[in-house]
Amino acid sequence: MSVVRRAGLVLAAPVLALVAAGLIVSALLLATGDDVAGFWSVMTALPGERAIVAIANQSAILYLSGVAAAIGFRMNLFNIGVEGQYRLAGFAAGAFAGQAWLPGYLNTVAAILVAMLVGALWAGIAGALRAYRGVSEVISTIMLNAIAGSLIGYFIKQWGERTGNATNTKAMPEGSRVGTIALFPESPVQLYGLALLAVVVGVLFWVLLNRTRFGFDLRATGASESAAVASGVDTRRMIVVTMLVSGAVAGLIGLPVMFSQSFNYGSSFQTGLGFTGIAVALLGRNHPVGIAFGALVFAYLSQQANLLNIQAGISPDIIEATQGIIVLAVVIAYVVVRRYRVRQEQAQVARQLDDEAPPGRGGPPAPTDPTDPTDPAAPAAPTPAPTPAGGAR
Amino acid sequence: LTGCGSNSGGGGGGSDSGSGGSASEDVCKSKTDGEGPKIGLAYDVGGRGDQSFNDSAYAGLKKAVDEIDATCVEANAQTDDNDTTRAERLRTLAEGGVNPVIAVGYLYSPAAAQVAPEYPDVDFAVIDGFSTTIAKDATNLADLTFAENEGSYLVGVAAALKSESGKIGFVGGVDGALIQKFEAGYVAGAKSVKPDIDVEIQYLTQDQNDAAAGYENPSGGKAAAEAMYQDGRDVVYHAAGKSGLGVFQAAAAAGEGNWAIGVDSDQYLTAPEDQQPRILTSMLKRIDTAVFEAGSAVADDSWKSGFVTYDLKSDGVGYSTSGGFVDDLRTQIDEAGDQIKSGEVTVPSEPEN
Amino acid sequence: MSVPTPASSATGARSAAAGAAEPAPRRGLRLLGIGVAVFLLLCLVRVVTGAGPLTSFGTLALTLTAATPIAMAGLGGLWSERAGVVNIGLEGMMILGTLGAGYIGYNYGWVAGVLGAIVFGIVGGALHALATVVFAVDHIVSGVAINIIALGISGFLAEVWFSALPGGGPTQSPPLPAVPRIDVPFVSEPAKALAERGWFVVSDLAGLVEVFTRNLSLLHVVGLLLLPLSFWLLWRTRFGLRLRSVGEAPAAAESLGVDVYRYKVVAVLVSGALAGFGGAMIAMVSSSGFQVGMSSGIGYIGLAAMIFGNWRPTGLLVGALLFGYTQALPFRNGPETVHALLLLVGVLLVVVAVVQVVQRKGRTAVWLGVFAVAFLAWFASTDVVPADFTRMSPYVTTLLVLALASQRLRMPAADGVIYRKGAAG
Amino acid sequence: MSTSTGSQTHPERTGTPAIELRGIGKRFPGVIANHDVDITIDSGTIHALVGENGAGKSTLMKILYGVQKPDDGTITVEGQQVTLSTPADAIARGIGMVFQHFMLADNLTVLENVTLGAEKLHGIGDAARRRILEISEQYGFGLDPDELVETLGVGERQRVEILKVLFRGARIIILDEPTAVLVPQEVDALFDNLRLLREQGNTLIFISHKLDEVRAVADRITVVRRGTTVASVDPAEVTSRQLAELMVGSELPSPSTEESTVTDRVLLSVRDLTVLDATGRPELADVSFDIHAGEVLGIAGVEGNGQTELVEALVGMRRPSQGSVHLADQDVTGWSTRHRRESGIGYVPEDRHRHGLLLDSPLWENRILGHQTRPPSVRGGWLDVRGSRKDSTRIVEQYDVRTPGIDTTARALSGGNQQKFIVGREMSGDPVLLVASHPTRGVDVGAQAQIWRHIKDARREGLAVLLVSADLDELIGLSDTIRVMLRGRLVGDFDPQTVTPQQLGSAMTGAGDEETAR
Ligand SMILES: Nc1ncnc2c1ncn2[C@@H]1O[C@H](COP(=O)(O)OP(=O)(O)OP(=O)(O)O)[C@@H](O)[C@H]1O
Ligand SMILES: Nc1ncnc2c1ncn2[C@@H]1O[C@H](COP(=O)(O)OP(=O)(O)OP(=O)(O)O)[C@@H](O)[C@H]1O
Ligand SMILES: [Mg+2]
Ligand SMILES: [Mg+2]
Repeated sequence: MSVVRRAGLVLAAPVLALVAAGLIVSALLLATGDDVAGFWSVMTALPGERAIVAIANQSAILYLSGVAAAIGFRMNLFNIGVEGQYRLAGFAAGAFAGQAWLPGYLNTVAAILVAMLVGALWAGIAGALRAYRGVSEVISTIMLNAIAGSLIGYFIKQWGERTGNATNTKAMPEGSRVGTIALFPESPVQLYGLALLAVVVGVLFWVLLNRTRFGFDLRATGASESAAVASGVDTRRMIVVTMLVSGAVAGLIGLPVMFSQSFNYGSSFQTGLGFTGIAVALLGRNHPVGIAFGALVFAYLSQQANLLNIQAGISPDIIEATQGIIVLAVVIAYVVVRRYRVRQEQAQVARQLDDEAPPGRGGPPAPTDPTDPTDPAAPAAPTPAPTPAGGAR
Repeated sequence: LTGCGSNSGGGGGGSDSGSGGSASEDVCKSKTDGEGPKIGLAYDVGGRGDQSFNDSAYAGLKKAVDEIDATCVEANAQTDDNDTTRAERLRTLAEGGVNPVIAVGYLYSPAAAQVAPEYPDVDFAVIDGFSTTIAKDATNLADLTFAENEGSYLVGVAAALKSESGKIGFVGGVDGALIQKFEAGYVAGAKSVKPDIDVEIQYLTQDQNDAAAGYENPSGGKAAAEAMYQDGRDVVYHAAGKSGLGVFQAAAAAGEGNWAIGVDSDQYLTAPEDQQPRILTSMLKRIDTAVFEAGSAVADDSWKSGFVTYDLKSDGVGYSTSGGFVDDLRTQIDEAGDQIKSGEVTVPSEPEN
Repeated sequence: MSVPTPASSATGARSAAAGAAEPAPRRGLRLLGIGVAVFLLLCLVRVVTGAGPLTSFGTLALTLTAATPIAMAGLGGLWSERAGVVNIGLEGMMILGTLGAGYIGYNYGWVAGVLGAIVFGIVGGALHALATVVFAVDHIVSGVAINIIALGISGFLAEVWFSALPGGGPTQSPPLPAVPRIDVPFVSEPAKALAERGWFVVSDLAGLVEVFTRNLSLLHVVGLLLLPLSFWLLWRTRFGLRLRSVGEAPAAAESLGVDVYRYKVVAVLVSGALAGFGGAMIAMVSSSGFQVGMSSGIGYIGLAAMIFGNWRPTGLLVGALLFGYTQALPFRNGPETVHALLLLVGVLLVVVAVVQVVQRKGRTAVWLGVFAVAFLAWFASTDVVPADFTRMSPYVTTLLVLALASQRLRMPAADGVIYRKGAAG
Repeated sequence: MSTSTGSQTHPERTGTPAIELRGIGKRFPGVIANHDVDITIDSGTIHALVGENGAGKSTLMKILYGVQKPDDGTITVEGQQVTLSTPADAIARGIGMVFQHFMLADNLTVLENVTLGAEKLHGIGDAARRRILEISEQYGFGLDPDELVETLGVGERQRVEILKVLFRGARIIILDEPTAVLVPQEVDALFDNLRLLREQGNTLIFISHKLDEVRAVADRITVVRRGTTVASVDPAEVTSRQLAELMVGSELPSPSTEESTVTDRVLLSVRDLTVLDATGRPELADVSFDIHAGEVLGIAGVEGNGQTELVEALVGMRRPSQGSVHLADQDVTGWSTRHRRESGIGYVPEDRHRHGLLLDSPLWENRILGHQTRPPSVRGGWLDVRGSRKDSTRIVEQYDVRTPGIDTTARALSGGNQQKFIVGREMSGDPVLLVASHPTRGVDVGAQAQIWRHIKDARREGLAVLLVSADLDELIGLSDTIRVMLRGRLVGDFDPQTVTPQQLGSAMTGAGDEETAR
């Protein structure tokens, strides 16, 4: 397959899916008598500077969430607990940073580590339960999500401080805050400093998966657990470690906003990212680059949802539906394209075999090494000349 | 105390809604030109139609449209908003040519504090907010806050007086500073009448970030209230947004002798017929007034920045009398109100422990 | 579940064989025995601690209200996964069910509303079937997408349908017509009287009787009947045999002339119908109107109950009841009743630990013992459980039960496996 | 011997032939599985189909059974031309098929497996149970209808498969390699059943790679090569060797022993190894043996007698409850699989798809599998992609793996080529011990010979090999010592120079003398 064709195939699925999703949504809007033209003019309007930055910010956050989920998915661990993990981790980091036990950026770095640690531990519970007690991580992470919410509520009621009607952790000192990066000098919205974590995590994720032994073990376990075991992978340990890593990455999700904007953990902490991350990871096929694409699509859509609501008077919920439709359309398109590719590949194998095998002779050749001691002398009986069977042809 | 009983419908002045109407047609869509201000309203999670908090804001909007010829633009919140998306929403409104921008709910405080300085020509207000503690110098930013504890004190008095069993209940949405104010006032009011009254407190969630479980959870509200009625508690006050609808359902099911108390707007007016006889009163939080006044202030150039508190004295909170179930108690309730107004009684704003 | 799970084969394999061999009647008897024993213990704890709500009508009624939608979602999962299709989209189908109940129920009455909810659920199921069976998409991906779509669509359509209605709004329907409730004459009243006496066992039993005879929603009756009906259909009929075979060994089924796709599609549609029916319960019984997001994860909990129940109707009912019960308790004088629950859990752990000792499973016994002591100590050293913690009890209990119970789960062998026609042989 | 062109010249036994296939063709993407197939199968005969791996036998039978639709050609069943689009159509015509791989649901009972799809006949209750017992008795199957299939051994499963077919009242029965997993005695029992069935007027079509068997039981043999029928012969008139050469179209190698390379350096020493199952029943009991450098120890046994457990215990995938394993001088009993493999144990698993390959990964990544801690594919914690690719290319060349390249996914390769790649991989890095489980199962003769050659080459270099195989000729041809496993114990010790397959067979079933002197 030529490079161009290969690239074409890679792009075919998403393009196909986006077109299909667009058609479905338009039909839906038509059916309910909504302003379809308005919908498209908002959705296709070029985002302004501010919106571009906002999309970048949101993409970075969703990317972190997507990677956190994908790490588990790559070895068939369905970690739906990213939600609880990042919230608990965000709370812990906010509380820690607010205490300002360490000076300046030391405090920041320590808080980030705290977040990763707490996220890892919370995910690790599910991992350990799975590895050592056989408890399905699907159940345990659902339960742990709910417990995390109550736990944070309890802690923050005990130790939080009130600002007006909100209750927050103590604001972190000025010196520990991470600034923003001005992508456009004029824009009041700027890139969160810690949004760069997404780039770092993305690169590390790629390297981990494709260039390290651990990553190989992880992928192998995901691709075939039995084969991984036979190759010497300790799956229990892998389950625990993978959940720990997944949780540690989850721990980072809440940090960009916290360190560049809110400076504490409080009532306005963004929730739901863990669940969106699952969709983003699946949309990106758990691939470091694919997830970036997925995060971008989701961020773009939710950015436009705001405008859609205000400018076209269409419920932003349609955007959520659109996101789901895109996920489904993309995976269907992928399946179709993949089948096509597998067929191509098998055809290639077959062609190769045909080319190699001397014409008129079936099956793989017998060993050819004449000096091979295992090759017995030719049988005495003459080889009968087989007559072609059947009258056909 | 005229403001409390009369004309206190969630629908405000010109509300044409029938017995159960809350949000019939959307005034912002139906009316596109007017002489008055163009008001931008950003709802809290739950949005228009919750028959309490957000609807009360909508009622003020409608009143402004009807009375000062205003026009309006609405924006909905999403459950996974963060400060940036909220700020972006306010900016989009501001750039759409509205003035003032009114954000419903304290969650908008940081966002408004950030956005207000960027648009000096637009006025911003946050219902229940604390934005001016963040952007201290902004002259175009106001926090419209309420003395919910004072209003709750009054319905607490009503509850204690009405209760025959000496056991009453409180169903709160999210267990946090805001709703605790309701709880504190309610308990104080009840105890002022019957010091040994038994008040059970139930919050639907401890999770501050789970507004849906707190304020959009009628089945939770129903379960909580049902338990209270079965336990012999005959008056239950809710401060739980839409979840309160479940409290009313439970009250209706519990039947004669059991009461529910509404919140924010006069919920008697929007309740279905079978529930109306069970709604003793409602704690009025005049968000409609606040919204209307913010609109008017822009129209006649009298914007006040900083904290604006709507309390009992200014008729910003109160109680409703629709249905006439508290008619016999009004003297005592109003007496309590007077004590608050005169400063004789200070209502706590945080629960005791 | 779903995704060919590492540990299910690593750790699950050893337990699977042990769990499967037991014949059905004996298993049923044993379950019944355990149920009775736990109930007796509960009565005892109630008397000892004086925590009346432990077995009160109110608690049990609320348990039923909470548990039936969970059980319906779980049953939906059971149907689908028995045919080999993992259905994480139950939540979405349930959401569609609530929407259907709201829209159809408001316009055409409660019967139509229930049917509408079922139809809406089936629409969700059809989408899942299309994606997983026809297009062979990964089951999890499809399910997650359906959940997102359903939530978005329900919000979008709610605004279109309900905004202008009196009592409705962009995120909620007007109040819906009530579903009839049943009172069994001559039973409910005496039971109520007896239940209020507070007699050991007698009153507790009366409370149990009362729940099923007084003010019982028709939908709950139907829902509970669907469990044995499903069991009968799946395990006692030809149709059920074929359906299960498709989840166990689709290639074998196809080689014997079973139309694998058709059974999978039917199963997923039934699954959607059940989830939709559960949605109707949420919208019309637990509450009396549709509300965006009112399913709030019950579909996931149902899935958890199904796994908990080892892909069996009885098991999932136990899971749903356990969850519903622990969810109901915090509403009933939570701090005290949940405190009393600590004693129950402690004693249960001791019992199980003793059983383990008898079976010579020393390490498990020690663990159980440690937990038992911890719970008993917690019980003895405090008077109440802080309100903040009571709401965690359903989640913590589920985790504890799963962590401490020996894992004998066995999912259908081809669950979550994508099957293509012509793969036989 | 005589060959005939199709069936026209063949005398028909009883009127209308049971099956006539004319001009059958079937193409898969890029592969012609069948073309111009013509077969006539007479009623009331046992007809055998032989051919290399991938020759198209199974495909042809699947076409006849309605699993796959032919692209060309016609099918005539008992004189009537038919279209079979699903197995249900074929079943309705009285055709039954026992597939190459078991088609059973483990978690269902025998009763459920048998009645599935044929519920209309006797329901799924007592009537069906009675019928199953009846058939079971008639053929001496000894099956309990209410037993879970997962608890059955391979032989019993095979009988369930046949019972399924009989239960449906099939008159034309296809058996695709039914003997691959059976021991000689079980094969004999099966053949008795087949003959009995034939006596009752049924028609049987039978596929096997074991040509002696084929000649023993078949009335007629058709040879398939490269997707088409090349000859139809009378079993009485051909030798196995001639048959085989018809299959491949050329001359053949076979395993043969050569001078011993056994040294007296003990490489693997196993003592009192015991492995228990979940219920505490021993799956492996007190197994002790030594393997020396340069020695191949063959393990014979009926499947399910502990060979799998032994292999997995040696590789570290199962924990023994008792006993010790020493590799050279080191006690490796408590070592993990990884640790063992690092110290030089190569492993050719029994089930290559489950344990040997990542089917959807490219070959060069499969090269890393099992060698995650060693050069050339891994250095430190890092993958060495270039090293791995280079070594994969070497394996592909050296082991004659037919593939377009090392970026091809393992799934795209045929079974034999997959197996060659695995053997090549396990031989790299100079292992000291090779644990090989059925290394040539389902592999065609050509590839088989290559694999044998590689094993022998390595043995000469001092490799110790534990060889588990169901192919007794392979065991006898390769091993220096053969031991027999029965119910988790090592029961016999044989010299491959002198032992016959029949002797091994009786030891494997516990029928013969337990000890045979060397
Ligand atoms: N489902 C399929 N898709 C694509 N190609 C296939 C498929 N099934 C079989 N083939 C191709 O058809 C050829 C014939 O396969 P078949 O299984 O009939 O061989 P066989 O003679 O039964 O071999 P064996 O002796 O190994 O069982 C295979 O080599 C393969 O190339
Ligand atoms: N289900 C399938 N889908 C696509 N291709 C298939 C399928 N089954 C087999 N093939 C093709 O058939 C070829 C291998 O067939 P098969 O596995 O029957 O070969 P084999 O030599 O008979 O192996 P084995 O001995 O393991 O049966 C491969 O080229 C593969 O592409
Ligand atoms: Mg084959
Ligand atoms: Mg075959």
